[in-house]
Formats: sequence, C-alpha cells, structure tokens
Amino acid sequence: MAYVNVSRDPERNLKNGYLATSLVGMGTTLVTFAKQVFGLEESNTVQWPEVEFQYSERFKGAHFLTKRPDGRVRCTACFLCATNCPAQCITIVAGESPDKGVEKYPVRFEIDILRCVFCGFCEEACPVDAIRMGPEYSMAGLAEQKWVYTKDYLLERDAVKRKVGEKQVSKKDENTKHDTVESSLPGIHTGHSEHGH
Amino acid sequence: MSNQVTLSINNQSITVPAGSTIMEAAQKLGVTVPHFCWHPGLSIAGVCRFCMVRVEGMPKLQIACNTPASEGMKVDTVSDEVKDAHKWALEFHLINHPLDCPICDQAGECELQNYYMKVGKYQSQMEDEKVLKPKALDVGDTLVLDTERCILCSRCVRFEDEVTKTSTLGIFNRGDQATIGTYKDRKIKHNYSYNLADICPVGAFTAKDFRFKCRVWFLKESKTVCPGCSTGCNVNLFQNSNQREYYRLKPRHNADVNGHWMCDTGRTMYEHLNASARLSSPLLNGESVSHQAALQAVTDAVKSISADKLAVVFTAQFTSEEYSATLKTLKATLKSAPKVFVWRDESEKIEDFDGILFRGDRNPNTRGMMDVLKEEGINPVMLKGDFSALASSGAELTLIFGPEIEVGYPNLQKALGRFIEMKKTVYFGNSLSEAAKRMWIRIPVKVFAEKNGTFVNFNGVAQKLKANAPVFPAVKSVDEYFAELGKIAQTAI
Amino acid sequence: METKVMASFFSSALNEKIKSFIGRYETKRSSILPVLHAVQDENDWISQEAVQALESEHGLSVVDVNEVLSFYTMYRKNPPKPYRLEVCGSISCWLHGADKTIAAAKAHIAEGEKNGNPVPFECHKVECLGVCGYAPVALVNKDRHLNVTPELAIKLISEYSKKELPAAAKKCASDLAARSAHQ
Amino acid sequence: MPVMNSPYNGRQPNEFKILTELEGVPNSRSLEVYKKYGGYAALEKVLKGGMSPDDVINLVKASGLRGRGGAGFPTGMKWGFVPKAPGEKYLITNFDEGEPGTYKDRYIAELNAHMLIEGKLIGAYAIGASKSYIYLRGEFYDEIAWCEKAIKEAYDAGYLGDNVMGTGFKHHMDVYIGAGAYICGEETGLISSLEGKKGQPKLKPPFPAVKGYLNKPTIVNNVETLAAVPWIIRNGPEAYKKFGTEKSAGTKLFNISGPVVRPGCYELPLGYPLKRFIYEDCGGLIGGKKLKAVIPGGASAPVLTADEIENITMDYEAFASAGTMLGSGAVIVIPEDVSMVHVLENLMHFFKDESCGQCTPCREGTGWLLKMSRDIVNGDGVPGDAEKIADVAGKMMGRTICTFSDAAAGPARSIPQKFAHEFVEFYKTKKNAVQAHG
Repeated sequence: MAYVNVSRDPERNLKNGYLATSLVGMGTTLVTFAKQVFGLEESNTVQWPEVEFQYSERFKGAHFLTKRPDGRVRCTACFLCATNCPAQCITIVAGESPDKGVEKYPVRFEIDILRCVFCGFCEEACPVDAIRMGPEYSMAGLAEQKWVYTKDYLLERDAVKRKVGEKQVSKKDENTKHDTVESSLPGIHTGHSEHGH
Repeated sequence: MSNQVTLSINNQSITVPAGSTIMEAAQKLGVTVPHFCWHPGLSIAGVCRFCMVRVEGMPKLQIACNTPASEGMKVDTVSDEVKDAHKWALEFHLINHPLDCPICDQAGECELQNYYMKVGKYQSQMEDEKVLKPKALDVGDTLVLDTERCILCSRCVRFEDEVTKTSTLGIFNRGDQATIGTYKDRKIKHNYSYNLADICPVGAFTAKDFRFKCRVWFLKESKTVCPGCSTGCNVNLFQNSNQREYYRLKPRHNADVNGHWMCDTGRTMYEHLNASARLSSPLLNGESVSHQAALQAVTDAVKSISADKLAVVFTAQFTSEEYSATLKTLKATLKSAPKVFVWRDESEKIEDFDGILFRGDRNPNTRGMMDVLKEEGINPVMLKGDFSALASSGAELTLIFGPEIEVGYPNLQKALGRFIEMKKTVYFGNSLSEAAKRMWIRIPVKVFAEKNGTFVNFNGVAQKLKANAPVFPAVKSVDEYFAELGKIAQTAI
Repeated sequence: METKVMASFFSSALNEKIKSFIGRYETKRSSILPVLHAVQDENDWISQEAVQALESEHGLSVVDVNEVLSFYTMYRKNPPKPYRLEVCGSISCWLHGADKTIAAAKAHIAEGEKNGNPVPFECHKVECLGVCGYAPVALVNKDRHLNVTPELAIKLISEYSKKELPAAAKKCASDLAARSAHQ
Repeated sequence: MPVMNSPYNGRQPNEFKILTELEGVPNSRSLEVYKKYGGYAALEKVLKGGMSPDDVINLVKASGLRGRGGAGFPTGMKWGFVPKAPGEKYLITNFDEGEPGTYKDRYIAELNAHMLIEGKLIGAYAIGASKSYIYLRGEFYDEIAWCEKAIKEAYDAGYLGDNVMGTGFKHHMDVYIGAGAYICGEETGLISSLEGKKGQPKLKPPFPAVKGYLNKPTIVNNVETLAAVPWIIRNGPEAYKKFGTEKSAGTKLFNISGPVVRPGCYELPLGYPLKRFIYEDCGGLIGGKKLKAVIPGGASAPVLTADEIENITMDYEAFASAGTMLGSGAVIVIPEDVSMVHVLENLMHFFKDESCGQCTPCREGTGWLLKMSRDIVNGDGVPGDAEKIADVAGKMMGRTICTFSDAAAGPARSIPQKFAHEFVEFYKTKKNAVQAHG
C-alpha cells in the first residue's frame, strides 16, 4: 500500500532552523492580533454557539422533503433514493394516494441519520425533486434522542424553517390529471373528439 | 423429412417443425426478437408490430410472430434496417406512454424499460401533449388497471377469451383513444386473475396483493413448486433477502405440469412463509424451550411406550423424504411400525378440478405420501371429519404433522380440538391457532421454500424442492428432526 | 328483489326485430351491428340500460356490444337532440367550405339557445359521407343534402324545426323524462 | 333526394358505357329497365350456357379485370385462390365507400343495383359460394334501400334463392349495414365487422380466400368490379380489353371532387389523360383558378403537383411510376389559393379519426401526425417539422397489418416533400399569408 510521508524533509528543517520559522509564524499571529485589536481587520472566528456560521446555500446538510404547492408531500415513494443509498439508511413504506395523477405516496419515510454518510446520492436519484439536503449541519444530540428522522419531521422542520422554509415547496411541474379522464368506465368517453354522430 | 423445415436466422441454421413461425424458430435458436403481443401461451395477435425481421425475398419487413418458417428461408434480425424498425416500433409505443415508472410497480421487470435499454431510440421527437386515459381503475379484487400505461397488446383480452373463457375484458373506442377495460362495475372474478398482471408486458395490470409493497429490484427469485394443491405448478418465489420477507409467487413454464399459468390460490402461498405467520421456537406446555429440550422430551415419550400406543397423524403437505425419515426412525426406535392416520379436511372434494389447473386436493404431496406408506408396508387410517378411529386407538402419544397451508383445511380448529383430547400430543407445524396452543409440545418446522425434498403431484410427476435460507435458522425440517431424534434414541441405549 | 315479472326494456315490435336479426346471420354475434341500429332507430340513442337489456333479454354480451358501440361512430352513446346536422368535413367538402357551413350552423344553433328560442338541432363535423362531388354534403338525421352552403344549412335547420319531431326523438324525450322522474 | 345531375350533361354520348349504360334512362333502377338493356343475360349464359366455374374464372382472368377498390389486384386470379374443396364459401361486396373523394359505388347503386347483383351471382357461381353479402356503409340510407329493393326483386324474379333460374344453383344474398368506420372498407376489417366485431383488420396469413368470414373461404370484391362482370360475360373478354391499356384493361369510374366546373362520376377507359379529364371533361377549375395539386386516387394517394400531371395518364402503371396510385379513381383537385399545410392537417384529421387502433405504429402514429401538422397550422411549427412529419410517416409505412398506415403516410410524406416551401412560410410568419380556404 502506498502512503504519503507527511513530515517535511528533516534535512531541510534543520537547515532553516525551527526557531526562524517559528518566529515568522509568531510574527504573523501578532500582526493579525494587533490589527484586530485596533479594529483594522474583521475576525474570521465565529463565536459559536452564540453566533451561527452560514454555509453556502448549496451546502449538503441534513435532509428535508419538499412539498407540492398544495402542501402535500412531493415524494412518490419510488424507492430510488433508498435503492441508491450506499448506507441503506432510508426506509420507505408506500401507500395508495387518492390523487389519480400520482397514486403512490410514502406512508412512512424515515432516514436513519446516524447511518447517513451525506453523499447526496438520494438527492441525485430523486426523479421528482422530493428530497433535498439542506443547510442544517448542526445535528449533535444526546444518546437517547431519536436519530431516525420521520416523514413529519423531514417535511416540517420547525427548527430550520427559516432556512429551508420557502425551499420546501418545489417549483417543479406537477404531474396533474384532467378531471375528464377520471371516468371509471374506459369504454364510454363522452365527446373525445368533435367526431361523433 | 417433410414435416421439418430448415431455415437460417442471422446465418445460423435451425430446423423446426413445419408450421412453426419465425418467432418460434428464433426462440429455439436463442435469438431474441423483441416482442410485446406475442405470448407462447396465447393466440397470435400481431398488433404490436415490434418483432419485425427481414426475410430475404420479401418486399417488406415481416413480423416474426406470424410469418411461417419455410424451407431455405433466410431471416435477418440484426441489420440496421431491422434495428431501425425496432427502434421506431418502440418509439410509437412510448409516445403516449405516461412514463410514470417511479410509481409503477412494473418498473424493473417492465418490457418497455428492458427493450428501451436494448433497442430504444434515446432521443424522442415527441413534443406534443400525450393522450390521457383513466388511471388506477379498480377492476377486481386482485388487480388495478392503468389504461394509460397500456400498450394495447391485447394479451389480457386473449387470456380472458382463450384461457379462462370469461371474456370480461374488451378494447373499447378506437384509434389512439382505444382503451382496455371491463364493463362498468363488472369485475374480473376468476381464480387466474394474477396471470393478467404477469402477462401484461407493462404496468397496466398490477397485482393488488403486491401493489406498492416492494420494488422488484430488491427481490431475488428462487425456483420451486407451488404447495397449494396437488397440481404442483412450477413457480418462482420472490424474496427480499435483506428483509427475509417473501412477497409473491409467479408461474414458471412447464409444459408437462402447468403450462404458463398458475391460480390465484397458489399466489397466496408466500404468506405463511414470513416470520409473522409462524411459530418461531418449540413450546412445551406453552413454555418456550430449546429445540434440543423439545426433541429430548419427544424421544423420551416415544421410547417410553410400545409401538401400538403411538399414533402418527400425517397431512399430505410434507415431502416424501420427511415421511420416509419419520417412519424409518420410529420403526427403528420402536422395533415395529406405529399406527398411521391420515388427516384430510372434512370439506375436501379430492376429485374436484376447475378445468384449468386448480384441484380439490389441497395437499401437494398426497401421491408421494401414499407411495411412502405403501413402501413402508403401512395401511393408514383416514381421518376425515370422523376422528373416532384415532380416539379409540388407545394411543398414549400422538405425533401430529399439521398442515403447512392452513387455508386448505377450513375445519382445522375442529380437528385440532379433537386431537387435544388425546393423551399426549406433539404437534409438528407452525400453526398459531388457538387449539394448537393446547398441545403438549409444539415444534416449528421448515416450510416448503426452506427445505430440499420431493413433491409428487396428482399425476405422479415427482418434483424436487430446493431450499432457500430459512427465516428462523434454528428451525429444521421433519426429516432433520427425526434424524436427530434417532441419534438421541441411539445414544440413550 | 322484484317479484313481479320484469317488463322488457324494448317495445314488443323492437323485440321482434332484434330476434329476427339474431336469427338472420350465421352467428349471433353478427347481429350486433344491425341490432344496435334497430335500437337506435327506435330510441334515438343507445343507453347502457339498453346494452344491459340486450344481454339479459337477448344474450348478447355487454363487452362485445360495448366494443362495437364504442368503435363505430354512427351509434349515439348519449341522448341527442331530435335533429342532427352532420356535415362532412373531409377534404373534398372542406375544399368547398364545409368549415364555414359548420361554423354557421353552430352559430345559428348557439344563437337560438341564447335568445331563448332553441332549435331542436345539434351540428357535428363528420368524416367523409361519400358523395364528394356535390360538396359540402350533410345529413339531417337520415336525409342527405348536397351542396350545403351556410345559407342552405340555416334554411334546413329552420325547415326541419317547423316539422313535427321524429318518433324516435319523442321516445327519447319521454324516456329521459321518465328516468329523471324515477330519480 | 334529388337524382344527381348526370356528369355527362352537355357532352356527346360516348363509347365508354359499360357501367353507365343506364345513365339518363328513366326509371333506371327497375328490374324491367335493366332486363331491357340486357340484364341477367350474362347470368343466364353462365348458368344455362354450360359454363363451368373455371370457365368463368378464366374468362374474367382473360378480360384483365382488376379490383376497382384501390389495390388493383386481378379479379380472376383472386377468385382462383378459393380452395376448390366443397364447403361453405362467401362472397362479400365491399360497399363501404368511405375514402374521401370517392363516390362511384353509390353511383352504380343509383343507376341500377341489379348490375351488382348479377355480377355477384356470377362471382358466387365461379367460387362456389351459396351465400353472399353486400356490406354497405351505414350513412348510405338511400343506397341501402335501393340494394334491398333490388335484392327483393331478384328473389321475386327467381334470380336468387335455392334454385336460381331453375338451374339448381343455390344462392342467397343479404345486405349488412356498417356503422361508420372507414377501416371496414379494408377487406379483413370488413369481415371482422360482418362477424359483429370491431372492424379491425385480421392478420394475414391466413388470407381471406382461405380463411375469411367465420374462418370460411371468403372473397371480398368492390362494387364496381362485380358490376363490370356481367358486361364482360356478355361481350367477351376481348371486347373489354379494347378499352384501356395493355395492363390496365377496361373502363373505370372516375369521380372528381374539389372546385371543378362539372364534378361527378365519369366512366372513362383506363389510360385516359388526367389533364384532359380535368380541363376538358370536367370543365377546369371554378373561376378559372390555377391548379396547385391533385390527389389522384382518394385521400390516401400521394399528391401530384400541377407540373407532375402534365402528361400523366390515368391507369395503374402510370400512377405507380409517378409514385402515387390509382386507388379508387377519386381525383381531388386542389386550387392555388388553398394551403397544402391545411390540406395535410385535414387529411391527418381524417386518418387519426379512422385508425382502428389495433397496430401500434398506426394507432399512435396517426395521432402524432395530426398533432404535428396542427402545431404547424397553429403557428407553433419550427423548421424541420415538415421533415419530421415525413420521417414519422415513413416509419409507419409497411409496418402494420393492413395498409391504412400506408394510406396515412401517402399524403403525410408527399405533401411535406413536394410543398416544403409552404411549410417554411408557416414557420416564418406564424400565420400563413394564403388563408385557409373555408
């Protein structure tokens, strides 16, 4: 197995001397410290947890499920995320939806977040833009806490609503059905074309 | 010979009986000609126009399914011209298909998907609105119909007309409005309805029993024999091996036994295989004990009595090997054969036959069991509604080999009630029923999918079972138990 | 369950006609088209009740009948107006302005509705009626009319409207009235 | 209904009268008039003159008579395909005249349906059929009545029944009424319809001559074909062959529609020049408009441009070599002020509505072709759409059970190919400069 020797060439370090480089480093620290003391430069340090760091919008943190404009879950329980998941952390139980256009929906949708590796394959696999990974990165908790995210939790993230609130409604085209084709008798359509005697 | 013709397909020569079609010849040769409407168990419709092939000397491309093979015919199925025809035939099938694969149960075993990957025209030029048709129609207790996914291959209509002769389905309207359907509220009500979901090459007919339960790519299939009746249809059993959960059975072609089909009763033969429907560990007076302890107790009980005080009650749902091992071990232990009773359900009409596959004898191995008993020189006593023969036998220990498939025994409770009147009862079986709970010892056994063995069908065809990994690893089959029992008995001596 | 003997859905004359058609051809199934024509001639349209009656009273399968019923365009699956002006819209008639005829007839009918003075007419575009040399061709119920210009179409509508309604239309109306009263 | 103006009004009586002999004769539909003009003499010659069925078939073969329904298959040869073995056989007349532009068969019934009945009887004798049907389209109320009346007269006169003309030949005839489906004009579709099913064509093989109506040998002939048979029997095949060309013998009814001065049904010998027919016999276009295109053989025939018809003659071979077909002899004339894009859309509407829905390429393809052509008409077309229509139509051709998809592909390929510039106009302006006529 190949490995990389991380430490520098000891010869080179000896040549330059540890002290010289340490002093250069200290100098940089002191300059920065002085600048910040006198307000010449903004500090990069975030005062966690009093101040929360904002990652990029595209940060792939904890999952959430998107909704349709009418508030119902977008997910059609196709199992593609579960199939694609390398950690096998997604559990779906599908059920019959009253919607004639998309008759399948997840009765249960659970993510075992402890097993999740945040690879983002679920998001990639989703054909209907139903599962996304959001900006939430702080997921610490206690041992007795529930680590399986349920469908309700994934849909209604009160804690992070301000971050993903509007994103939770997908703008993608709906697969809707015209009322006229909901006839239960395929044999007798009324007026399917202007042809007719 | 005049009743054989030799033709060449893609320059490979093949000889078939005169009157065969190019499709049949190609199948024999192992050349796949894409097709939807052709089904070997049904008449030829020739409507999907997918199986186009080039026949030398014919001006147009021909369909392989209806063109008779003739001597010296040269058929080509792989040229660019033929491939283009396949591509476009598939494209015409797809332009009005809803492509709702994510919510379609057929996804993963859909012919449209498979052929699309093989011969598809990946860039569709269809930019117009699709034709909309009714979806998710309830067409019976077993099926859901989605007329939008339907490609109108008419296999289902032909199945209804030719196999079950019920003709419940029709194709209504014309042109691109043509729609498969039943009449108003008239549902598909026969014992072969799941075959419609099987032969449907797309997701138009989906089985309610399987609907939305599992995606097919999680399932692993194993070849086995249906234990639902004495016909012994060849089937594929589908299990999600990660979950150790069985989901469904589908027929497997065997011209000598079941042809292409199986009945709906047989389709339920996966339900009793799953953990929730089964006894998981032996019980002694209702207390869970180890297999070892239970077997020890049975051995001791057997050894403590003479052969004429031991009654053995068989049901014809075990393999021939199991009957044989049981009787041989008991004979060896007791030095003489025990009394054997055969328990048949009261309501059973053994000669019943629905004219297609399903038989009145709801046991898969009646013939095999009788053969073993004959071989062992035992003349069994029938228990059918009348249990007096057993009651008056004076048996001190009764070994009952209960039915694995309890739906075939509607009077099970009543019969078990009679058995527990006996002195000491040992019940081999997975029954969770109330009466079974009052048995002295209950020992769970492997189900048909988990054991190796033989079923002999009504016609004397012996068929081998092949074992899948068991749901409960500690549970054994009857022959394995008796091998162990024999050993315990030996060492005790 | 009704205990009294169910009266036939069809009139006795129609029943006789249906029976004669059933016996007229080599197979019973062949009679489906003529039987449906006969039912339509009397009732003006073919209701699902009639289809069921054909099965229960004459043994013609509802699936077979509905397949035929939905395949052929001449059968009316919904109650029509007493007169149907069916204008051919195929190429030859279209070249002679069939579209204008249809538009004019439809506008005339719509105007009548709006003014509270409805005419007992409906207008359809149909495919080729097979007299292409005298385009545009139109049928008013069973009467063929040639060279049906928009003016002629409107004239035809008013002429027919003045006549007594056809027997089938009357039967259709009374059947529908009876049905809604029943509900 | 009014008896139509004879298309020969204003013309000298001419020598082409085989089918239209009774034109202008008062009370022409009656049996008496028909007999006065030699009616049923041919039947008598066949039945009482000692002609065997094979003699009849050979005579018809010798005359070169070809099917007048569209395909142009030699009639005598078709009859010869019927197995000689005894058993029930059927002869069916295809009177489901529904091809846009065609109205010739009904003209025969309007003149005299006995011509058809006599021809049918001779054909039935030739193939050994004891039962025959006339399958009429349901919209032909008058024609149905005429045929029914003629059949009744023939029964009364002893030409039909268990003992035809006392010769022991048994033949029964009946009409069967369709219900509005163009596809029933296809012979196996017609047979399906006659069996009381949807008019969906049947797979071949087996061919109807071997297994047709109720799986019995069946011959389906066009009205015009059968109506020509008595004349051929009476006058001999040589007399018939004097008309027409070498390969296209005899006369044919040509029906012209579209804006011409004298539309109608004309009996002309095959091989007659198309241009002369339009401009001389039919008086040219109304208002002296310029000709843009001609659909020469009913809606399913590929179109010919005005240039292409310059020197063309009306017979099977000449049309075939021009890439189109004689079809039913229905000439549809399209004037200069009509956009071919609209013509295409109208034709595609017809084919979409009339596709039986059995074979996938046709069921889905006809709907697609209509949608695409409608898009162009509505101004939603983009360059390349015309080629796409022609391409899709090409992929439907020859891929279905019957030739309906070929019929739809005929105009769908030829119009975009020959009038590509008109499509370009539509893409550009999104509203054609030449307004749709009508």
